[in-house]
Amino acid sequence: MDYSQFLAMRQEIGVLLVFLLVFLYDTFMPKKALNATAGFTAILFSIFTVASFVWGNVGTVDAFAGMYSTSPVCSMIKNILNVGVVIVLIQSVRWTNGDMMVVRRGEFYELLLVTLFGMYLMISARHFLLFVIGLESASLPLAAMVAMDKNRYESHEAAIKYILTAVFSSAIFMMGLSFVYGLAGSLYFEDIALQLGSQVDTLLVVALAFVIAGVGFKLSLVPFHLWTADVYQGAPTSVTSYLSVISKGAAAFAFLVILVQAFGQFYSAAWEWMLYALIILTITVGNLFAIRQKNMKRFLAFSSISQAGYIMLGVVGCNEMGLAAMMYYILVYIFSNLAAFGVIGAIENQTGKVDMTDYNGLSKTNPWLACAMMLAMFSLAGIPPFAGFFSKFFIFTSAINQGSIAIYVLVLIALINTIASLYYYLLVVKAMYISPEEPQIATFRSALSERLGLWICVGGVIALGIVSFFYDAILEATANSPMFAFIG
Amino acid sequence: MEPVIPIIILALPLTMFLVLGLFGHKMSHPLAGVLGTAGMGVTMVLAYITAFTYFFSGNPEFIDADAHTRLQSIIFNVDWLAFTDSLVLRLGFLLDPISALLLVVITTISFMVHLYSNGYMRDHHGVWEKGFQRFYAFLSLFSFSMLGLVVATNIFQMYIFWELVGASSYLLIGFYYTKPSAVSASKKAFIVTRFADLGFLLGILVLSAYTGTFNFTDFTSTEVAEGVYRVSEGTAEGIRAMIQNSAAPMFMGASVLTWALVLIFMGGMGKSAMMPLHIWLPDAMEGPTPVSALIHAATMVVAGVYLVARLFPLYLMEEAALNIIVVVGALTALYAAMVACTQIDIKRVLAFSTISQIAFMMVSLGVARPEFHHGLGYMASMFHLFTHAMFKALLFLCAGALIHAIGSNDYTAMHGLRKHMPITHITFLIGCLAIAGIIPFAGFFSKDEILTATMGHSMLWYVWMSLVAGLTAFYMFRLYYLIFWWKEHKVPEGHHAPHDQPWTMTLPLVILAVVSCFAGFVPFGNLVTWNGEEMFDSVSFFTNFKALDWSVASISLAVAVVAILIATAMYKKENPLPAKMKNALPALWRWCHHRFYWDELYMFITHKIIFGCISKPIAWFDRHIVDGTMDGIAYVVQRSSYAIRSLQSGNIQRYVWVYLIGALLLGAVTAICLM
Amino acid sequence: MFSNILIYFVIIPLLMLAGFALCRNDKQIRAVAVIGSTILIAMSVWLLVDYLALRQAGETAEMLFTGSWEWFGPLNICLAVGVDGVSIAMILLSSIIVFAGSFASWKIDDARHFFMWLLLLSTGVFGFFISIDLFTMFMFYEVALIPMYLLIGVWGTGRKEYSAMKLTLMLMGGSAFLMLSLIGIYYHSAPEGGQLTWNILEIAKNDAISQGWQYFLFPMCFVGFGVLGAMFPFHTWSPDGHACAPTAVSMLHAGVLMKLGGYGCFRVAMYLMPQAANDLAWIFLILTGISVVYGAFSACVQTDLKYINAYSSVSHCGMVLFAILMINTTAMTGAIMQMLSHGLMTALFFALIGMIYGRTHTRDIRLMGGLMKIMPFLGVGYVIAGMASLGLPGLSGFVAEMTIFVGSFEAGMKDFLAGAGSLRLVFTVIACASIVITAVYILRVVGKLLFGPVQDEHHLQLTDATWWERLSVITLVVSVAAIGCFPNFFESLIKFTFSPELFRAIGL
Amino acid sequence: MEITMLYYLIPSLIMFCCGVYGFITRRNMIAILISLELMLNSVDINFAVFNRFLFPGELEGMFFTLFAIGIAAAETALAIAIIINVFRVSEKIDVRDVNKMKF
Repeated sequence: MDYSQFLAMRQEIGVLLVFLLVFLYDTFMPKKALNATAGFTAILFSIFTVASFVWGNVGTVDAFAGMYSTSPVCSMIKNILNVGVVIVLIQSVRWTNGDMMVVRRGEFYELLLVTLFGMYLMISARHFLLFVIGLESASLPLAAMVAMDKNRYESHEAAIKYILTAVFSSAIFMMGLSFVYGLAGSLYFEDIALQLGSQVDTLLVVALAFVIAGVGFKLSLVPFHLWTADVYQGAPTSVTSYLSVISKGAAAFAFLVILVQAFGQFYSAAWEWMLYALIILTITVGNLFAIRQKNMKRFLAFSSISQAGYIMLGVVGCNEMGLAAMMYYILVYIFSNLAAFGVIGAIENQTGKVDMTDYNGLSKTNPWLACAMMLAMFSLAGIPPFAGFFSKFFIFTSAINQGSIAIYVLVLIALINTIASLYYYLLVVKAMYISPEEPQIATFRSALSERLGLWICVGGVIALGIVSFFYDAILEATANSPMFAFIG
Repeated sequence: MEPVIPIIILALPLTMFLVLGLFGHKMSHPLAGVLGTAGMGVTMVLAYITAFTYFFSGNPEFIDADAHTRLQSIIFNVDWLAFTDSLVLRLGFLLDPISALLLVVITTISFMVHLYSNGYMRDHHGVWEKGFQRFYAFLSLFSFSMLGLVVATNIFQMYIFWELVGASSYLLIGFYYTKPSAVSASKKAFIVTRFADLGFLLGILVLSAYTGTFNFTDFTSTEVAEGVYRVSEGTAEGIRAMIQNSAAPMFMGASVLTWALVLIFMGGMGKSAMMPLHIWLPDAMEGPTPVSALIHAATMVVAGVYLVARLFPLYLMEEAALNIIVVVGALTALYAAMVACTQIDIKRVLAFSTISQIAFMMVSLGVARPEFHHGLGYMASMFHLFTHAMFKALLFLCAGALIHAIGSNDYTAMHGLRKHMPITHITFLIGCLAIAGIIPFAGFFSKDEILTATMGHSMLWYVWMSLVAGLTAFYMFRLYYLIFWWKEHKVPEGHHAPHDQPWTMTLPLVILAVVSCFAGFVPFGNLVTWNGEEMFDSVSFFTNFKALDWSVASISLAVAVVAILIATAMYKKENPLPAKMKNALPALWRWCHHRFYWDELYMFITHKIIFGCISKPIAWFDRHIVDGTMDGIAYVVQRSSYAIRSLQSGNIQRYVWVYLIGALLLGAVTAICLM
Repeated sequence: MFSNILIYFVIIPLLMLAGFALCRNDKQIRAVAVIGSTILIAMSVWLLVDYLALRQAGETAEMLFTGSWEWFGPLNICLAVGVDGVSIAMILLSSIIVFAGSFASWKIDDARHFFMWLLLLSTGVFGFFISIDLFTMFMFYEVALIPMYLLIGVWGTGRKEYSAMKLTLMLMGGSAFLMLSLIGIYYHSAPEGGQLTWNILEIAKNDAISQGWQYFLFPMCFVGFGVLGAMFPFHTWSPDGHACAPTAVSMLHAGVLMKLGGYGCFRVAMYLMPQAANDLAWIFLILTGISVVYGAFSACVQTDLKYINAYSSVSHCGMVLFAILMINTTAMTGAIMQMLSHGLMTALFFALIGMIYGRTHTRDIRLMGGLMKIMPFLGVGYVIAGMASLGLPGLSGFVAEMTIFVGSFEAGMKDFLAGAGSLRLVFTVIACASIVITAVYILRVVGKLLFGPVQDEHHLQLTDATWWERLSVITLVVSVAAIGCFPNFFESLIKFTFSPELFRAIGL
Repeated sequence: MEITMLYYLIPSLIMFCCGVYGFITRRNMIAILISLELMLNSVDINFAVFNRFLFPGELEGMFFTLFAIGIAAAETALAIAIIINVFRVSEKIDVRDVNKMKF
């Protein structure tokens, strides 16, 4: 066996290394030093992130007989996720330093890093066995993380909902896989594509539907999304923010990889239309639910559902442009959503309040927090000059590249939905800025880590769009990707 | 002619307006009055110089001495707004007989009114009227607009100033803006004329769209030299041919030219208060009396007549249009005269008399034909315009003096004033004689020529108009007697007896009275004719007198005298005869007194139909249907959000159930679609 | 990049924005606002003079001062700028209104944030007018829209939350259609195999949008911009929005922002898709023709000053779109003139209404009266604005409307004589009729509000305009009069824009 | 009688359906976990059967089965831990009572 193959996995190995160091730190350091676990992890991971940017890209390499594959695109999406994780880590410092978390501080970070590792595998897997391992290691530890808030009942309820539906979903997913295996005789993506030919039969369609359902669960596409809101609401805010951006970003990419690499030739025959239906449902239902939410975390859960629909628009285009637009969207979405969760977390940590009505008049008492929240909302709603506008515009542009009238209709529906989404994002702005009621939250100064996290997010929200470097870099990484060879 | 003086004629009033308007409130009252009056005086002198130069200099720009034909001369013409390459809106100065005539009339009356207002616009104790400076500013604005109107070189320039005179009329009628009646009168005047202007505008659009020009000279004249034109029927015929040869020469059974001319005439009807667009003029008497004299008697209201006269060669091309003018004019003349017989407010009587007299001019234009005495009707119309301006301004200014002295508009508060206000009495009497058409006062000659022209056209209209002339004499003398005779004047307790007004007010009366006595002798036939050709070979003071057709003149004179006698019998001394008359024909009296209920009809149309049946439903529709749809969409979204909330039931088993169904449906529907 | 003057129209508002953030008190904020907006006016005048000088020198390019800097290279998105007469007119209009608006909001609460949002809005407006790249144009368009929400929501009056939300959502609804059609245009911007582009000039030159696609994209584009241009039946945001907005915002919104709609229809929809514009004009002619009279009739029975003016804006802006659809040089010139004219006079109206409301605390005309006596300056200003609105010669409304009517009638006659139906002609006549209705509602307001006896004793104690209010009003009145008195200057400035390019495809 | 693939697949499918049915109808969370095990096991059978009958020369399916069993075990362990947590907090084991967060 050629052990140099492991070099291709250097990003995964990096994550494992960080995990190991954190684990060792948590296990062997004296109790006093454990207060610094959070900072230690954040710094360590930041170093890893930088290193990964510098040395992570090894070009297009297949390893382990093609089960694992990395390419500039894969390394780019991993780097993007790393950036998000850095922000999550920074934002979570205050929460993990709380009294309740004293004994579990280390666990949180270890679990988080394991899930990240799982997501890396999902991204790089070119074989369904590896993919399933990645998927499960990305979702099972999350259940434990969701349940981390031991004293809150909601946290447990969220965890039970998550674990049961997740296992159900993976059962369905694997059922689908078993059919695929029966039809193709292999679990390699490429082999599947080669073996299946272009003949579509009913069993394959059902298998495909099950596979889509399984991954759609991670992405929380409607109608596989029902766990999302409850889990987001119940989980600790840091976990929610992690769940909503990182896990979603990884799943979106993996989804695209599976669809185009394993089932690429059925694009126009089968799953193009499935995606249309799912996108329309996801965006619309997500928006409809978001409209009347009062709990901020639940509200953002539904907003993230509809955002997932927009992310999927990058998949239907099925070309490099779409891939780039999707990755860019994920990047921007990470910053915007984490800014929102950063504010929610800061306020929750200080006052324990998470209702929208609690935000009334926030601009008077905490103008900076309110401003950060407003920018996040504008960016999520796609208002220029914030990054969200650019990502939305590019994802629509890439979708329309496909050129059929149907895609125009699809994009039009998505665009009309942006009006509804603008409505509920503006509701938050309205509560903070316009509502005449007495402010519910007294003026306070948030922790340094929270402020740092917010500044990074706000900086990203403003700069990511206007500075074209980021988009160009992503597009460069995706250029000439061989991924779309099977799109017929 | 150098354009310097014409430019000053236009620029001076405009400057006065700006100066008085912007800085007036910082000036003392007398300064503003003197400034305004002096400015107008200078303008008047310059206008006289211009007119004199035009008529009598013999300059080849102005007269073709060999053909004894007066020419049209464009003094200057600057591009103001180029719609297209050919349709260019220019501001210019066209000097021809009628514009020269109007320059004189406008500046004269305007100056008189400026002068007169110095006295009128303050009370007996010498306290100035509030907004005195503003008043002068508006007067200047009006003078500017009116002058710009008459010297217009193209129909669009005329439209511009047409609008401007409308606006200044609005401002002046509403001068006493705290008085609700004045406000509503001004509003009414503006809106009614605006409605008429819509017709005018459409007429212009039609005409210009077919002919590709706005210029009057392109419609009616041929160029004889650079900037000098001669009225020619041939050009008008060319226009008619151009329209007839176009792809769509007819519209709804009438020729496009007729439509255009009638639409343009509609604008004239509005400004000149022809029935049924006359209703604003009686109400316009809410303005200060000098304003009524200037705008609503002498100048602005004849703009309609002027407009038709300006395009007269074109109107000649369409018999139908001229017939409409005659019918409208004749009906209006009779209607206004009948109503004037029953009004109590002296200004309203004068207002209706104005309507009636303008209708005379219209009829005269309508019946004018080149084949009858070189277009006598046209000349008569302009002649009447001139004389009427003088004596009607005189009458209004007299009325102003009376109102100023008495403090009321109703003759019931006057009676028997002849001893108290002798100068006013005499001048008013001269005015009455002039309008009644008694030789040798001004009105006699002009009216006589109108009747002659009418007779030349149709016997029916001749009889009709003679009757109206008789009515005119009757109601004017009715007014005269009721003001100055009827019974002794009773001075209310604690008031001074009425007396003649200060010289600033009396002097204009005297001047105008003198003019009214002699204006009839101006040899108009040699000055103003439809095509500029002189009517007489030589002229003297008695030219008009000599040219009288006595068969007509004696009849009209007789009619006037009889009418005056009847009025004398009825109104000289207090007697029950008028009341008996009124009771004998109650319905007629009531209809006349209520002006045939035109106002009520308009009220009904505007309030009930336009506001009630159009605006309100539209506003309702907008709020409830259009806006309601938008709100409705939001409502539906909100409702559907609630309707599907049970999907998120919180129950894990329901969740996976939905999940499973979703996955199966996704597969099944796709599979079915593929088969 | 920084050698191009146009860029500074975006940079200066942004600098002002930064300046507001640094200011320490209201005085400094006002100083920054005044200095900045004066610089903007100076720059627009400079631009105007420069432009005319270049034209005089025989420059015949469609757009001058062009520049293009790559932004998102792979998508060929550039920051492309360039102006022609129309854009310059709009830039001039915007800077005048920003200037007047700054003075009109002299004493606003929380001036720092107010001005920051206002200047963000202005940035969007200026950016929109200088852009010739569809992407940047659209971006600036949206930048201009969103500050409205907070400006109305925070500083507004009445049902401000509802109105602000409605306004924002409806306008964003329009821009949803717009975005789709712009992306569609991008994908058809070049012939098969050519380099796709967002640049308007290049798209027009390529002329590669097929007829079918034009039919598909044009209505969306026109409706998208038409919503902002208050086209029936998408106008209902306007009355509510204006009624609740603070003074300067109403001024800017009605004065400039609504012009974005007309400008966009002209610059994008008509210019890039002339074939569809010609063939589908009838649909929008009917809608805009309805707008014209409908708005005017609605205004007749309103009792709230701002509602009256908002409906009047519907009518006047309807006229803009109406004229653009005539596809006739004269009418289109008139449309641009009308944009200028309406922008200035409606800003004047809203400024005055705001000032009056600030004193009487009511906008219901039934509760006011005789204000002319109490506040003559504002009263005279209002009368002038009213006269401009009803088309008095010498003020801006007249020249604009007359140009539109002459042009439309010409276009209508052309259709009629060519046997192509009389729709244009009929609607021209209907639109002409609006001048009467306009007179009705304007005089109704003037009569009730300013004239007649004083309705409310308390009003007798009110004061006339302060110096900053006077300055604001005078600026606008002078501008209105300048256009009204020297129309040829503006007309020739605008007219050159209508190059044969625009009419080429439809054989005009 | 020759034992064909169907003889395995049909029971596997029935197992799967039973699992789904159990998940949806049982109220006890432990029972639900058992139902989930049924579903996962039916997947395992599928893989094994496909490998054995269709692609006898390879071991991909078998490996997958092995991994799937391992994953199922991990899932069960985690789920039971969380169920115990829930029980500790709310003293309930009925899945229908776990619905505080909804709509």
